[in-house]
Amino acid sequence: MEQTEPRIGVFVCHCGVNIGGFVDVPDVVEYVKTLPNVVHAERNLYTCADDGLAAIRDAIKEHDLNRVIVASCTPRTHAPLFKRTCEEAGLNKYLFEFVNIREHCSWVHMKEPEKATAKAKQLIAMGVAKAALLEPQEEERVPVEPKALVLGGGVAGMTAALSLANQGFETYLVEKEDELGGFVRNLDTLYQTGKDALESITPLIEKVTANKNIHMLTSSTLKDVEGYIGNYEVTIAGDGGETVAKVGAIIVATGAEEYKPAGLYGYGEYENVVTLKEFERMEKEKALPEVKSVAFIQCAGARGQVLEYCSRICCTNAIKSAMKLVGTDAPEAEVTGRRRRRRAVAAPPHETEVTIFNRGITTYGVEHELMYNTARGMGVKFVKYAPENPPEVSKEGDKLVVSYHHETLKMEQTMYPDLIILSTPLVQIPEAEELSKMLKVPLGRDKFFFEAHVKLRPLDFATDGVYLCGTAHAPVFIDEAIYQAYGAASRASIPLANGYVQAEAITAVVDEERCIGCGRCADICPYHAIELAEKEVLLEEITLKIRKSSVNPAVCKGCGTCVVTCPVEAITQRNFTTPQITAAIKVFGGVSVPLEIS
Amino acid sequence: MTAVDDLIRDAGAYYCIECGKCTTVCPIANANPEFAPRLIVVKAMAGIANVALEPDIWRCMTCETCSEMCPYNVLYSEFIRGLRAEAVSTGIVPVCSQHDLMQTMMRIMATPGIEQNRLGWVTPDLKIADKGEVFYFTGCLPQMSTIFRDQEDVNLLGIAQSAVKIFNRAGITPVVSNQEVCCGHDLNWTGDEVNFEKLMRINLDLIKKSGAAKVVFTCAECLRTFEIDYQDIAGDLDYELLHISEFVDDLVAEGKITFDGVEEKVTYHDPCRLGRHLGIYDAPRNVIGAIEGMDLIEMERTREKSACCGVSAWLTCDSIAKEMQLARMMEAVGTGGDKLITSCPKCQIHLRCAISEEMPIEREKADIPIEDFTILVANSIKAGA
Amino acid sequence: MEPKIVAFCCKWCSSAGADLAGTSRMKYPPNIRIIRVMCSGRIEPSYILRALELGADGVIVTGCHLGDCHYIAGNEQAKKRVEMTTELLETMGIDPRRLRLEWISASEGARFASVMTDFVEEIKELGPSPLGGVS
Amino acid sequence: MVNKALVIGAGVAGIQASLDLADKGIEVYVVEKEPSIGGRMSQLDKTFPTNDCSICILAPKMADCFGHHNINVMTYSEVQDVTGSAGDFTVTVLKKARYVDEAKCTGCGECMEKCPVKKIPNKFEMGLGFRRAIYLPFLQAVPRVATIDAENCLYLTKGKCGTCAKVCQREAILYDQKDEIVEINVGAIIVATGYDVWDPTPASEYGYGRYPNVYTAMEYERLICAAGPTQGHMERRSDGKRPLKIAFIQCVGSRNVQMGRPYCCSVCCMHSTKEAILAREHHDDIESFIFYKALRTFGKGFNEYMERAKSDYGVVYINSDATVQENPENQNPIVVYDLDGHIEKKEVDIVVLATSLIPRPETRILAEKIGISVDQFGFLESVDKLLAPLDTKIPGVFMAGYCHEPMDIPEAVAQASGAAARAAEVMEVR
Repeated sequence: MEQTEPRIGVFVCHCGVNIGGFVDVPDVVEYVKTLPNVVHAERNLYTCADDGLAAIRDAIKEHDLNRVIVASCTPRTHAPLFKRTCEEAGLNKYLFEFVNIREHCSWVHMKEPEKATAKAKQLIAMGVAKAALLEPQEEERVPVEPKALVLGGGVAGMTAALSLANQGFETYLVEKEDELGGFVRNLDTLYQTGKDALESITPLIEKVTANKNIHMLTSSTLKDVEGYIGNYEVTIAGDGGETVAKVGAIIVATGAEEYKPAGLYGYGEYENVVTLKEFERMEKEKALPEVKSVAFIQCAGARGQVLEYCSRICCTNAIKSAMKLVGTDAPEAEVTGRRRRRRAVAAPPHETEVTIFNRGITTYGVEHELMYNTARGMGVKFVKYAPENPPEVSKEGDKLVVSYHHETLKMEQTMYPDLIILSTPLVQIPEAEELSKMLKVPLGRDKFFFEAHVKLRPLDFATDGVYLCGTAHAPVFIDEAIYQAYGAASRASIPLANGYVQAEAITAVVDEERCIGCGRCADICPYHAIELAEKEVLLEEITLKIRKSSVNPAVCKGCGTCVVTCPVEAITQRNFTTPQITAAIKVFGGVSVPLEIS
Repeated sequence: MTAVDDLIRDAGAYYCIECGKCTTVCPIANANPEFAPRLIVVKAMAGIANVALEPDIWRCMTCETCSEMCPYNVLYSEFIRGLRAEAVSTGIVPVCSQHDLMQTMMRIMATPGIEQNRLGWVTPDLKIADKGEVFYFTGCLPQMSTIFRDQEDVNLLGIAQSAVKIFNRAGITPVVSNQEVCCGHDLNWTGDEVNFEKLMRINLDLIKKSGAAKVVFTCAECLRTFEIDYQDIAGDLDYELLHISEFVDDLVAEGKITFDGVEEKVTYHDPCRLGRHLGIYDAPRNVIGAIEGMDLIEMERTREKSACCGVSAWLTCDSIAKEMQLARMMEAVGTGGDKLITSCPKCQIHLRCAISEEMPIEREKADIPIEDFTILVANSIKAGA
Repeated sequence: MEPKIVAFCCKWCSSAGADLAGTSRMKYPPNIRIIRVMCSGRIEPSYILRALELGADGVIVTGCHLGDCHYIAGNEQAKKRVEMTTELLETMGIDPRRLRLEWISASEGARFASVMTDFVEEIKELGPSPLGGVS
Repeated sequence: MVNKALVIGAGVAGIQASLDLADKGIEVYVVEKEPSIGGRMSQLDKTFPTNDCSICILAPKMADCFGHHNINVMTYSEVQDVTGSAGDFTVTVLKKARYVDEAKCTGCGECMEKCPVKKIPNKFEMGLGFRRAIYLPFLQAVPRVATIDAENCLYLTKGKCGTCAKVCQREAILYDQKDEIVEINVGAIIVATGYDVWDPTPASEYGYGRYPNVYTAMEYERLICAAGPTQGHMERRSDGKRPLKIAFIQCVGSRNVQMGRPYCCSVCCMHSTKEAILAREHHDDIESFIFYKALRTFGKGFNEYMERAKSDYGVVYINSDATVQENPENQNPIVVYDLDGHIEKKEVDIVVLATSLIPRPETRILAEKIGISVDQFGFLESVDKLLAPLDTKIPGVFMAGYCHEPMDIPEAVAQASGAAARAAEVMEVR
């Protein structure tokens, strides 16, 4: 880039008395005028007021300024305003520099006006030094293919695809099984509807199937992914051969599966010890033997027993099944007597005894908790056990025995259930590991996909362009998977709707000539924005294959960590270059600038 | 299906989530760490042994502090009451204070064909009738006043006399019957359901014959027994059941009664049966508030969180009960009030009992006159109104 | 003696903390010159040495608390690099106390002020940098 | 078809929904009744299970939202009426007079320093701190514009004073400013009105309001926050002493049929765990005890967080509800609880109550105006709990966040994005 002679204009703000009351602003302005490259300096009562902004615009024209500095408050609130003003006057907004002499100076040194004035002078001088080295930047726009790929045809994937399709985006929906529906296909009924599981989601399946914007690829899997946000080329392998598609965004909705608790509570050893999902299957297929007494054991393999986490959904699901087994109607509240006297409202006696061994029932929120209350009223028994002292399952003759330590009563007890149902956690599917590598998105310690930020970016990956929903993220109920799916669709639709992605021009840039292809930058980049590509280089008439790194500006977030890692100064960060930063350091040290422009 | 299972259902103990809140608020548990209401329920739910045989079921005062605070509304006192009946049916004999005198007396009353002489307190100035709109249910006041004749500062007959005075002032001639028998409250709470029912039948027949549309009670226990226990067994009664405070509250609202002004500071003790069992908190306060110049100062433990007088159905009188009574009396003294008002004759008996010659503290720290609500009201009514 | 101190602050946490110290009018000595970067992970060890070479009596590097980095883990890189630089200073015979690393969040205005006050005090105790500075 | 959207409430859910829509070119009005956006999350000190500083991660989003060219932020405003149907709603918004010219005010704070009305309990600080009659609700408020509290301003109530106008160099004070009614036209509406903190005074067994050293969890958040009224120093209410023992009591007012709130608030087990961890991070001699009914660690990383609280921070969990008494000598709260079937009493320095988080009463009124339904507790109801969890019964009106059901921040954020997608489907932007 051609380096023009810097012509810097500096606007020092009084901010009423906020700066002016403690910093000698006229003195500062006189000083600033003596700084190299400064061709104009003025003071304003309020630079952010209309007249202050007009003064900037006028000065740019009048003095042919090619750099502007405002010394006032924090860039946090006012930088966008001043940048806009520069642009209005035809100046590239990256040629603007902000110096904070209010929060960082006048307000914290109110008792020492002379020192505050000296500090303000130096802070501005440092800013001037940096500004002299600023370069105009263009924010690169990378075009986006307005199509999406959704991985997984369960409720989450279907919902995400449907929402994208309804927003007008062509969407590929990839499902490894030959039918849509995912995990729900294994279930008997859903607690939310009280109805048959498959029947409950049939309207969704029908909508997806009928939608013209959705390309349904069942019995298919993702084979390969190339590219980055806006520009992925994906290869999907299916029965009918391979499909190659260009998509702008990818949603991971690959779901989860149930943990098989081999070796726990006689699972795999005794016949009538099953998992919750197996039990659902038995119910669905009407294959349930006649049972008089049933025991559920919660947290089988979870919360530290094998896996670390709580699987969120098992308590409600066990309760749902228990209520069905007990088979009485839910009791209704009844008030008798003319005063406030309330009679108890427990249901009448029932045939099947159900006991749920638990470590504290986790029915959060409204619906689940109300179900738990109803279940107790129906006579479902809840017995707490301590994690260090779980129930033991054995056999006496052909009878199953549960020996347990009642946690509240501190007593050893036994019961003889006909059936034992183990509530085991959801776990990641085995294909996830490979998928995570293919998409360059991480898995967490719990093996579930790991989002960009636990609190504020739950559906994004750190890698732009890839999004997440449903049980691929962590165990959730179907309704939760559905709102997450809508959310992931929303996140994915942003680049698709804009048709481009544009990043603030503070991204890292690789000087290919200097790059030695060591790959440290790519290793350290938290966003996978750096790629190492093999390039052919002609060296003394020999063609060499050398690795060179390149930063994808659509993915880079401008943290600058790679710049520091590079051992050969091959990477710079736009707007935060080493010469710019060291110029400021030099001014601080009292060296007049510019000394050197490397 | 065992009797205990039925009880679990009737009391809603199924809803227990073992949170222990009952224990934390239980006055007994607070004094005796060995006692925990939570354990009794959880044991019953776990089906371990027969909880009806646990001695702890007799120590509970059935004050319902726990039920009041139970997040899931488990009717703890109902559960305990049932367990006691179950215990008695297995042959257990409860040990009651006063050498079982009260219960024996009640069982005798349940015997048909005995002609009582219970109206000796009706002085000539009091107008009563055999039939009428309003039935005044006296309860055991005549018998109790005999039994506790030597106890200082307890005026039980005065309660009955005051009640009739109030009726008469309002232009009402109440039915007061010599055939009335004990409501059976104490039998019901010590597991004698058989004799309890006998007493109930006698009373219900009697009231029916009187033609009353309203039955008014000066005893919180009697009202609770009619309102809840009788109606549970006999179904809804077709007359209104009112505590005297509610009755007077209405009279005041209608302007049928006005009060003389009196400069007095009082505090009010909510009896368990009237308060937590029946939810009557406002009526007595409204009436006291209507007496000009009378200042009601609340104790810290009031209304739903009122302290228990320590004894119920003559079962639970022991050193813990005495401590609770003293603490309550000290709390009353602490208000700076001139007297303590209550609306349960038994609260009065039990609380006064604690103020004996031998006390672990200086007498003045716990000594405050106790007056029954009904007497307070009768004494404050404007003459000739 | 008035020490000269450079503070490198990340945009997201520590310079926001400095802003908050300002809005809360929390006093600290005027010896600090803030140089703002996007992330503490952008701060090169050479900047630190350069600042010392050019007359800084102390250099303080600040960033988001560990785990809070706006860029996932840039501050962990900063930590490694500052640790390395500290060791280097020690070897070079420059008191490593002249370099400090602190995590200051956007809500810790008071902490910003107290850390800066404390650092200035410490540098005062150490006296002028043996490097003297160019000016 | 109006390709604009209205978001009601600018907490983290409202902000996220607005940003999602605005980022893809849809113009958004976001109406917030407080003088600043940010909502409940801006009041929290840290967030579980990462212990991220709450305002640090939220403030950039607040700035993005306020500065976004497609977002029109209307603070100190309330929705008064909604008519029309999906694709074309007419919304009446009351812009309350803040008596300050938003365009002129720089938030410099000069006026707040000089305002003579000093001791108004600050709502943002849960009453633990004070503000003046002209104020910024908190230091990171967005917009950074002062507001005059008309009820307490001497000039507006008595015609005296006028100090703020005198000291304001920008002449931004407008005592004669009037409430304004603004009509806006939108295609879709997202309701994200959040929650209220239940005042536990009626549950007198916990002693709140009676014993000075009993706090609500939200008060505690402000107490330990570095930007809070005590600069994060843990000084207890009665004597300023630093606590050494803290008891946290869960489910205060919730999971309680008798109190009419049988639901679980979903976040309290975790926020108490967080608060106990933070206490230990402040001072490593602090002991924390958490009294719970059932410990619910159902979110991603929650169980691991709780285990860490036990092993690394010495947090003790006790399975019992509790009641609170007070030691009159030193005003230490005494926690009474049931330990394995016998009563125990533990004297601590402060008690923190995990009070119920309840739907705002205003949400019920708003729902009536829009014609959408609330459940018996006041949470907004879905038209189809399973397949359309974010849709209300009125097409074009969606919901997100705690006003819909109890949830934590990531769930609210996910729902906000979800509601944005549903709104975008109505818009047919493409």
